[in-house]
Amino acid sequence: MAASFSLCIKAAPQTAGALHGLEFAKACIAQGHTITRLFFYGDGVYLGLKTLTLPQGEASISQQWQAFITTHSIDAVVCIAAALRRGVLDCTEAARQGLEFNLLREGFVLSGLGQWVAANSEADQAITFG
Amino acid sequence: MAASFSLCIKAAPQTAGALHGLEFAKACIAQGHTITRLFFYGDGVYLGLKTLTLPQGEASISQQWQAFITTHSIDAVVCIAAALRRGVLDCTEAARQGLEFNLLREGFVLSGLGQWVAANSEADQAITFG
Amino acid sequence: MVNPVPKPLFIFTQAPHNNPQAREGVESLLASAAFDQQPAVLFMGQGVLQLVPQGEQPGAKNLNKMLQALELYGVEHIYICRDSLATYALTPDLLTPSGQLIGQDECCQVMQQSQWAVRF
Amino acid sequence: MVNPVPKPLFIFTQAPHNNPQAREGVESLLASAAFDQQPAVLFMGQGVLQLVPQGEQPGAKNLNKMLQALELYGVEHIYICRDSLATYALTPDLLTPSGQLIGQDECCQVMQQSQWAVRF
Amino acid sequence: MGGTFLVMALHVLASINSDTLAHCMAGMNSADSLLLLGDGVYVQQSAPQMTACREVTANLYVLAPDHASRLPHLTPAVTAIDYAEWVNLSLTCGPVISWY
Amino acid sequence: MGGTFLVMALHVLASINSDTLAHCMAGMNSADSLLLLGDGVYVQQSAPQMTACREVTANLYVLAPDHASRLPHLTPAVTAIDYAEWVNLSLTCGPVISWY
Repeated sequence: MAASFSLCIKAAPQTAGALHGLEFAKACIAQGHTITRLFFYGDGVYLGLKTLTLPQGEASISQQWQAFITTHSIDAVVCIAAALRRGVLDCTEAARQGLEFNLLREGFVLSGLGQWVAANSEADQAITFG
Repeated sequence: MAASFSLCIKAAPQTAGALHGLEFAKACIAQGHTITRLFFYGDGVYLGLKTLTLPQGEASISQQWQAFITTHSIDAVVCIAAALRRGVLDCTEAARQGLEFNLLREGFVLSGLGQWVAANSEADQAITFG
Repeated sequence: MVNPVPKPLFIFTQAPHNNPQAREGVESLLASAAFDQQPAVLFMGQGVLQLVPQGEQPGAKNLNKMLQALELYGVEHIYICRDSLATYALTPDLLTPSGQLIGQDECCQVMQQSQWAVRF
Repeated sequence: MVNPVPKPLFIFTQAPHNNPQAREGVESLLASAAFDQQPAVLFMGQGVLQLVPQGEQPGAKNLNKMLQALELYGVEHIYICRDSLATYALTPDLLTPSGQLIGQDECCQVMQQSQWAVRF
Repeated sequence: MGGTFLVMALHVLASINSDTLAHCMAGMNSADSLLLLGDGVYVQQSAPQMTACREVTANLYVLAPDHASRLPHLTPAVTAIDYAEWVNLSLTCGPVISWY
Repeated sequence: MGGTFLVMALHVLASINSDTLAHCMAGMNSADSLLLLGDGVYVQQSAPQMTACREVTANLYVLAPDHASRLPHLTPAVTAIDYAEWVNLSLTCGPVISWY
């Protein structure tokens, strides 16, 4: 029976948790389940930073997340408070500081913690990675 | 007698280590010692990210580091490999990716690990924070 | 002693200062309370140190002050691991906020009976 | 058994995978060696797990492979805490690279006699 | 404390830090399950830690790809599962609690 | 192992994780000094950890501002020093080794 999952990624890009979350999310979709929402919190907000740059030959977990999110049109929210604190600004937040750029990867949006706790209580299962 | 210090900050902006490094560096200067070099490594490279945004009333440790560095004209190097991996790009690195901005705070420069190990062996004392 | 109906549970196991985790835990707990989810919170291990009143540091958020507002936000179930208090030589009278001291078996029940649980 | 003249010391105490720290430790050790500083390295605690050969993960750097290049880079002093090996049920024959097994007193001497020391 | 709401939890352990392991164990009993993953797979290499796990519950799992990348020379000491099985496991339990 | 190069180290402990503390202690003897700072000041609250420290060395310090922000209700159990004194201490020892 199809179930719904709310997933929170608190793990930084170079850590095991970021990969666990991605592979778990892929397995959910592969089995016909739905993902209510992805919520990026703590150091997980760096997964939405589009300037991460890896040496040739190394896979970018951040790009893999983005590809997964856009392919399956998943609601991917980056915690706005955690993101500001860490410098991950979208257009709007950058403009607020007189800066003209967007550091947030396409497919991700900034929003509040309410998005997370609401999704956790709606979904059949809520899991945190990191 | 005046001594020279090589300081490495591996601690992320919101952690105790980032503050310890700053206060220690201030105390060095206040006592007439010199700082051979500051080297920002690991999550310490985020201290050079100019988009960190804190709520009103909270002190920005990143701005405090910048003020200290520029006031005393201290050589402040951010590890280039660690910075790229974390998305902290200067003009040159951003341009390499077709982006037209600079995320590195004024006063900091990107350079290699050799800058750190060389400073450690030159200075009278080498200390790591974080 | 536990919530009769499954509710969210926030488990805090980190010392208060060394990283933003502890603070981000408290902020998400408050968000859950604001959404009227009636979350419970369990302090264990180094997390009990968050309950010790802290001195003021200019420009820094005082985590313990934030915790003192829990009841104001409607967080009614505050559990504290008794063994962890002993580890850090803390007595209940020192703690702000205070809470219900529970043993290991009860910690386990609190977790099992939660609707969903996150650890910071 | 230790370097006769003080040299840099890199102390590795982290498990190989969970964060970038372990890798950034190895990269800085290699930088020190490349500058002909003749650094020593000490594996202790969970750090000894870095010496266990790892399976390949596509797109990920294999930390143990990097360590196998240490001798090539001229890192001659590789110390391994004997007690930590026992903790993780590891035998010296399994480890790549191998190194000199030392006890707690010697760990202490290696640290005291270093020119400067960093821990990852 | 009636059994009505007593559903087992799935604890997910991705660390071998002593404190993290101790916290995780302190919140478990024999009705719960434990999945080792990330650097948590190394718990299998520590006899005292493994004994502690077995004393708490018999429902022990390890994430197969993480075991293969970290301990390729060893057969898993507990039931190896893949991500699909982890998803299924999470749907047969109460809360999933992560310890990184 | 002649005494010529045997200079004491200053260990800087900013954590109360059991493993970090154990590693730090394992590398120390009575010729070394230990400075508690950051969340390491809470080591003073743990009788077994404090005993372990005292058994290793008598040269124990705590960073005064960190003590004041974390344990304002308590008198330091070891010598409290400020940043200026920490700078001086670091110039009278061999390597400074940080444990965060």
